[in-house]
Amino acid sequence: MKYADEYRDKELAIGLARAIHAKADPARAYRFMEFCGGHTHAIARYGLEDMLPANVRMIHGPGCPVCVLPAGRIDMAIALAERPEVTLCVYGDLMRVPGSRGASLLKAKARGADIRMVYSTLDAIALAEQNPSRQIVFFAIGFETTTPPTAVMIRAAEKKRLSNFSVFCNHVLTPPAMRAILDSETPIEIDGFVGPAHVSTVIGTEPYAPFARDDGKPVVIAGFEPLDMMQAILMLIEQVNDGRHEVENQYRRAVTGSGNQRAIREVAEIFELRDQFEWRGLGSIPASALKLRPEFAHLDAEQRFVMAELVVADNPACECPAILRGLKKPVDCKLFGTACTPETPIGSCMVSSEGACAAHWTYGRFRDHQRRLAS
Amino acid sequence: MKYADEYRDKELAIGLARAIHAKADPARAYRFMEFCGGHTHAIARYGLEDMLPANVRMIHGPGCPVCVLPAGRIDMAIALAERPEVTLCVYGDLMRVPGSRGASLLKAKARGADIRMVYSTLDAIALAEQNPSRQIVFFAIGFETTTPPTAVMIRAAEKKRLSNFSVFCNHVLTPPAMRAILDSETPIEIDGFVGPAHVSTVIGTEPYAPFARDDGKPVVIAGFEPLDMMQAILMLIEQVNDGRHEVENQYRRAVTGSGNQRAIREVAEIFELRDQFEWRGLGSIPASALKLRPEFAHLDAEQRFVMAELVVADNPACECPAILRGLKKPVDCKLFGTACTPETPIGSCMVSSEGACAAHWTYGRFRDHQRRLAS
Amino acid sequence: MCLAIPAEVIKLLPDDMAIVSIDGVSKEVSVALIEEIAIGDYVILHVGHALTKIDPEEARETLDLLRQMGAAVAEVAP
Amino acid sequence: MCLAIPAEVIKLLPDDMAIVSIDGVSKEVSVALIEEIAIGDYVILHVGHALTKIDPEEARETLDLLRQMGAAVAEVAP
Amino acid sequence: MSMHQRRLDLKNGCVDLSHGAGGRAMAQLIAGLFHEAFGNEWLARGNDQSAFDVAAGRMVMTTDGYVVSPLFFPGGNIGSLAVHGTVNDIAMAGARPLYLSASFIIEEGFAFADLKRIADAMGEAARAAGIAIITGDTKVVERGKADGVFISTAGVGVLPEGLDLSADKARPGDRVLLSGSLGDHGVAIMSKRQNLTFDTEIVSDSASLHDLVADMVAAGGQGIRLMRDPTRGGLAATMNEIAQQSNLGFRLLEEAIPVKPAVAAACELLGLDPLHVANEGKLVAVVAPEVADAVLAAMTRHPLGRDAADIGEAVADDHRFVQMATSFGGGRIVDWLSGEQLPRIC
Amino acid sequence: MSMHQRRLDLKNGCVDLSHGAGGRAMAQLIAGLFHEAFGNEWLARGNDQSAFDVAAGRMVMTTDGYVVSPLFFPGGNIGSLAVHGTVNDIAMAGARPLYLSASFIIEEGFAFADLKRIADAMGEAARAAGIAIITGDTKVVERGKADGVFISTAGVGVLPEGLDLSADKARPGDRVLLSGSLGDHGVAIMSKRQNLTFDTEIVSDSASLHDLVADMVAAGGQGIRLMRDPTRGGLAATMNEIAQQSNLGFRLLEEAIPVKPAVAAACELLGLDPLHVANEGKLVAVVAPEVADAVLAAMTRHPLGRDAADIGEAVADDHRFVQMATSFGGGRIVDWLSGEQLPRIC
Ligand code: SF4
Ligand code: SF4
Ligand SMILES: [Mg+2]
Ligand SMILES: [Mg+2]
Ligand SMILES: [Mg+2]
Ligand SMILES: [Mg+2]
Ligand SMILES: [Mg+2]
Ligand SMILES: [Mg+2]
Ligand SMILES: [Mg+2]
Ligand SMILES: [Mg+2]
Ligand SMILES: [Mg+2]
Ligand SMILES: [Mg+2]
Repeated sequence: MKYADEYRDKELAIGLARAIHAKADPARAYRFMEFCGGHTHAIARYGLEDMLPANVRMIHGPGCPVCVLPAGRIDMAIALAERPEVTLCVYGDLMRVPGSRGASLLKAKARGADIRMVYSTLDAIALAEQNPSRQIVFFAIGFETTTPPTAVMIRAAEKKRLSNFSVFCNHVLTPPAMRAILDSETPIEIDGFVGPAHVSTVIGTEPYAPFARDDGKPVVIAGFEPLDMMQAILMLIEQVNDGRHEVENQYRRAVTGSGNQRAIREVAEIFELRDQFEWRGLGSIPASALKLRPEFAHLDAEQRFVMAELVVADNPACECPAILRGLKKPVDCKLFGTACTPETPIGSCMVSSEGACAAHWTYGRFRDHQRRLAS
Repeated sequence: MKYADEYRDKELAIGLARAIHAKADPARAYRFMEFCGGHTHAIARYGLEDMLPANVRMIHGPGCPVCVLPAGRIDMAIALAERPEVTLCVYGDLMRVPGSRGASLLKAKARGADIRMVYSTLDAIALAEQNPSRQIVFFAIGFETTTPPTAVMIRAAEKKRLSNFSVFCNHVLTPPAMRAILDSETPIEIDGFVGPAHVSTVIGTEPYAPFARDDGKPVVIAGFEPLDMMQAILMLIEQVNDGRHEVENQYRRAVTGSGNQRAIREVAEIFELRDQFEWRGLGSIPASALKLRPEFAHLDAEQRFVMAELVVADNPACECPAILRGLKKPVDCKLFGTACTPETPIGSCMVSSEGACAAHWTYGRFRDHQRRLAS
Repeated sequence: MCLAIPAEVIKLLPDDMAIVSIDGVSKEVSVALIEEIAIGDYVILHVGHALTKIDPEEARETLDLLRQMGAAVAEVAP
Repeated sequence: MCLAIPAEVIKLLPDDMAIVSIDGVSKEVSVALIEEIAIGDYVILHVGHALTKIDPEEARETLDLLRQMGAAVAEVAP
Repeated sequence: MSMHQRRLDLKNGCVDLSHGAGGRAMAQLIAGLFHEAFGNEWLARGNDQSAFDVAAGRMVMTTDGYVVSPLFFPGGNIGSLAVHGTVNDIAMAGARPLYLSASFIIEEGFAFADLKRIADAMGEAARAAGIAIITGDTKVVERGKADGVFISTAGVGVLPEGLDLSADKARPGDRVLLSGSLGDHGVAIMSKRQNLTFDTEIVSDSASLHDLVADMVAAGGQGIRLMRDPTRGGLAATMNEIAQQSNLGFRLLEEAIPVKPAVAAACELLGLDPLHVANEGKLVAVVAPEVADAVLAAMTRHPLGRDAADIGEAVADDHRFVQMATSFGGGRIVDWLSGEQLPRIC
Repeated sequence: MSMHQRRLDLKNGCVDLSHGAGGRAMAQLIAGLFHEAFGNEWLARGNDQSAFDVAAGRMVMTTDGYVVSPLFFPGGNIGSLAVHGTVNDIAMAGARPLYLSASFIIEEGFAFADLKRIADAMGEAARAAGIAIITGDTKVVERGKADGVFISTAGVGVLPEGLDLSADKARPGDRVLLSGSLGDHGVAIMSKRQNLTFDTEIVSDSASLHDLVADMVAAGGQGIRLMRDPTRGGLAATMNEIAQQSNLGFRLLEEAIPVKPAVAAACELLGLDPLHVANEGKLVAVVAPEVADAVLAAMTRHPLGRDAADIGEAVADDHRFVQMATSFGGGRIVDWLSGEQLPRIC
């Protein structure tokens, strides 16, 4: 796969690993948060942890839009899907996300709700055209990456004058989440950020400037291939070593400073900021999510179906808030691997395979065991 | 089963058989038409033919409302059931009745039409109540026996103000069919009629008076148990022997002269005569069927769905017209048992197990074989 | 045609409904078409509706007649 | 997050659609979000939509840089 | 398996698509519900097949799919039926059943509690028959793509030496033995069908017949030509099948055929013929006239053959008619059921 | 059977409820379509079970239900799959498959033409494997209560003397051999799923593996600990199952595991791991290190094992982790698939 395989090269990885070992100052610890689940996945999938020095620790951030979707929004979607006239279209990742009391879309589907997995927003449009007597609702989730496809779909629905189509909007924004982590009450222990890859293809690198400038945190935008990650880590180490805190762009082949202007324009024309939005594991964050503009109210499922806002408290035993701030690790949670597993996730970090806890469970667990054996 | 088992007694049958043999004049032939499929069924089911003298021959009449329903009405029902919003409720017997070109409700159901078998008209009402978003149509068929239950259902639909319910009315009348047989162009060879049992519980014996009085044909109303049949045959033989032609009532335990007045009144208030109606095997017969009165037009499926009248010619090779007039027997038809079997019925006489051809196929075939062996 | 069987009324229900029994099988049916109905009556049951009551006197007489007709011949026949 | 892969545009279709190819797999996708698209372009594909074009120059430079970074240490390291 | 999972919520839980996806949820369902219910050493090994020792000789194999609706009915459920039915098809060869396999196709949303009742009934029926369900499979399909649960069982058994029962072996003069009253299963099922509901004391006759068969084989040996269980299509279908395959006819005696009054009444109510109604614990045997009395005596001594009767004989007939002398005194043909078994109005 | 019926309209006809009711229509469907396609002496006898001779020894039995959607896919259809899959579960014991049974559950409205294609594919696959489908069953359910057709096959086979493969027999130090590239079946199926449609040259690997297995057994004998076909849940599920049952861990080498580029690409597109994707013509064997080379050589000589590879080893591990050294140079766990295999966006 061109533009992917080259960045998975083992020989180059060995070189980069050597460079990281050489550059990392053994006298200090480097704690970098990779914001994105895509980065988390790359770390786990390719076993990057094995190639980093012990004093370079990666902290898995909240960067999976599925994981951060709170139980209340899942409950709302289930209630919507249970309406007899509604067919709810969802991305497959959402099916197992827990609502309150063990509920999930997968279970709601099993119990009779009409829920369809779609691959693309365009599939939802096709479904609405094919089923004029049903109300097709698209469960829109995702960061800045996934919002433009929703915008394209809304334009198509308008053009086709679909009266049986609407959107349950849950799009969220990455910079406010980074801000929330940095502004956390308990001081966080993060020396720099691996910045989003595909979010940045849309919004560019500029929105991260404040974190470097105002918070003094180095940020390196990085692709999702393992060499991208390693190069970004090396760049972060160099910034730390140099005492710099800048926004750098490792993922230059796909990310520019100002992003995809067409996509940004489309999104701005269709969506506007919500005052507040609840994030699983992070709590309520101001101006961190989007809703449809009043001009598109007729396509807004929350209005069409007068959906009541549901808020469900996170499980207090879940350590996600601390894990997402770099203060704890999955194994520090007493529910990890017992009550909380990928089959029965409790907190945001276990929900998708890219959550910190799920990634550790799925790919990394054996290292705890190895460490225990070693000690 | 009280009021049934007593009339199935073998000892009494032997006595009656003796009496019939004794009374039947060996010098002449007695050709009686049992109008009803119920009688045909009793003859076949209990093997009555074996107990009658060779010169007493029973001719199976058109008295099965399923058999006489023409292919065009089945086609109309199929077209109705194929409408996406319609659920068609039918009595089980209708499922295999052939429409044109091999079509049937069973096959239409297999191909996706929503067709439900019901046991009673009340089931159709329940279905309409349970499925407010679907159009429930009851495929009403039957002679005078089955019309009052349809009337009860229509009253219930009115009372419950069911807006998603209607009736595809195919109720037909027995006296006009008897009239059509008697007025047939080719002279018929029938010496008397075993008159309807359950039709007569509703309409009484009076409507048969003209056939005795004007046509000189003895009529004996008889129950459907085998002893009822044998007694009626004996009574017919006696009338013939005596040169009488009267309406006699063998089925006095359930039939009176004037019938069930309440049922007659209900039917009269809801239904009115059609000018003409097509009978499979008999052709178009004037004033032989019912439709809803204008006051009930809103419950008439033919009006609600603007159903086009479909007329399909009977297969010209089918000998039903002659068989129903007593002129031929099933084995005289060259399609019998080859192209035409109960699995693939072509004419009305093969459609239900009570048709002349089906009854002979199902229960009596072996006698042809025996006769062939004997000769 | 018109499959119908004798059934005994064993319970009256509201809305012109009743429970009938046939040799250990019972079923809820409509008696809306019958003028006056009482427990113990036998009715002719067709597609879930009672069509008419059975007259026990007439039933007995028919049976008697049947017996006589058969017996008469038995006596005269050789 | 945001599963997305590089794909080559092999055919342009009406209504802002295109066929892309990934190592012997081809799929119809939307290119409505891309300003100017041509056959042979590589795009980043996400939920059936092309999000951005890949800049082949930058891609090559990044790889060169990666090589240099590894090689540099290899030379200096013992 | 220790797999860090929450226990199956057997009370309120239900099957979802993950239980068919080959992951941990499926492994848990199989271990926690099916192995639990069927409990035997073969399943415990957790392989995709099971092995067993055989002696030299002749074996039989059969399969049936079970799609009964409703799933639970008076006298049993789809699980007990799926064991009895397949055991019986083995037994009808005169064979002793040994092992069953079970393939489940489950609709998402199906309650664990119902699935457990079904699996428990299977386990119980298997133990009662002295056999084991040694291998199985579980699939889950989307809602609306099944009807609760379908079960296909297959079975193997061993034949006593020298026994070769087959439907082509009837000879004119053979007697037809029926093990008991007709129509109980079909009537019990229909009494619970939507839109048909009636009340009756009749329960399904569903039962494993191999033990009765063993007694019959002991009594009749190679004088038994064939046995068959009159399931779908009833006695009528069975006799016609045999007539076709043996190229002869039958003469049955209606008077000799046991039918319970309530079954007869339900059939009159629905316009059905008891000879067309399904049975799940009855068998028909065609036997040489010399052994008929001995086999019948063995049948009536067995609890499942208490009401057994000699119901007629095989006759030479190129037309392969199944005829019946009616209890009224006449004769008729007993034909296959035409089309589906539908309640009739006329 | 001469039953005075119109011929089945194999071109335009379809199954209706009468074809499952035990009457003449059913008999005709079975004779005209299934017997025709499977054509063998056992079915011709028309019994509800079939008999065969066995020698003293050890046999295996297995069953699987097939609910694949779409029914027809690149490289096969549900019929060929229903033979291959069950043959393979027999073969995974090291056994030689002998006989299959087939239970069909058909949705009314299913086209005869499609049913015939499926039955023909089954017959062909069975003949190619040198086995016979000797007994079967057909049920028809109402529209909306199935998904076209479901097939459950069961099979029996004979074990070579002394062979006892079982998933609890892996020992630390054993080698893991994989017979070919992963994910072809699952990707071929997914490429035709509604809402997922993509184009690829990939066809299902569906195939009967017993012949390959015989060669392996000849080469490795009792040095073969166990074999398993990585179907639902893919290689990941299979290795974890074995780890659980043998109470040990595995270390696999990602570099050694063959995955076709188009399969890898499709997996990237859908966010799936090729190790979780189903295969229907591949096997994993865990073998003693002494015989590993000989068995692998036998595999690569067989057309169905051309791309066979030694992909890792069993290791002592109380945690039963399946670990993998990634081709990038790091290490990871290979876990079961969680929940259902869903395309992902992230
Ligand atoms: S293991 Fe589960 S409960 Fe614990 S921190 Fe992770 S997600 Fe939260
Ligand atoms: S056999 Fe068929 S075609 Fe011939 S007369 Fe009878 S119904 Fe008509
Ligand atoms: Mg069988
Ligand atoms: Mg069977
Ligand atoms: Mg059965
Ligand atoms: Mg299996
Ligand atoms: Mg059987
Ligand atoms: Mg199996
Ligand atoms: Mg298998
Ligand atoms: Mg399989
Ligand atoms: Mg069967
Ligand atoms: Mg297997």
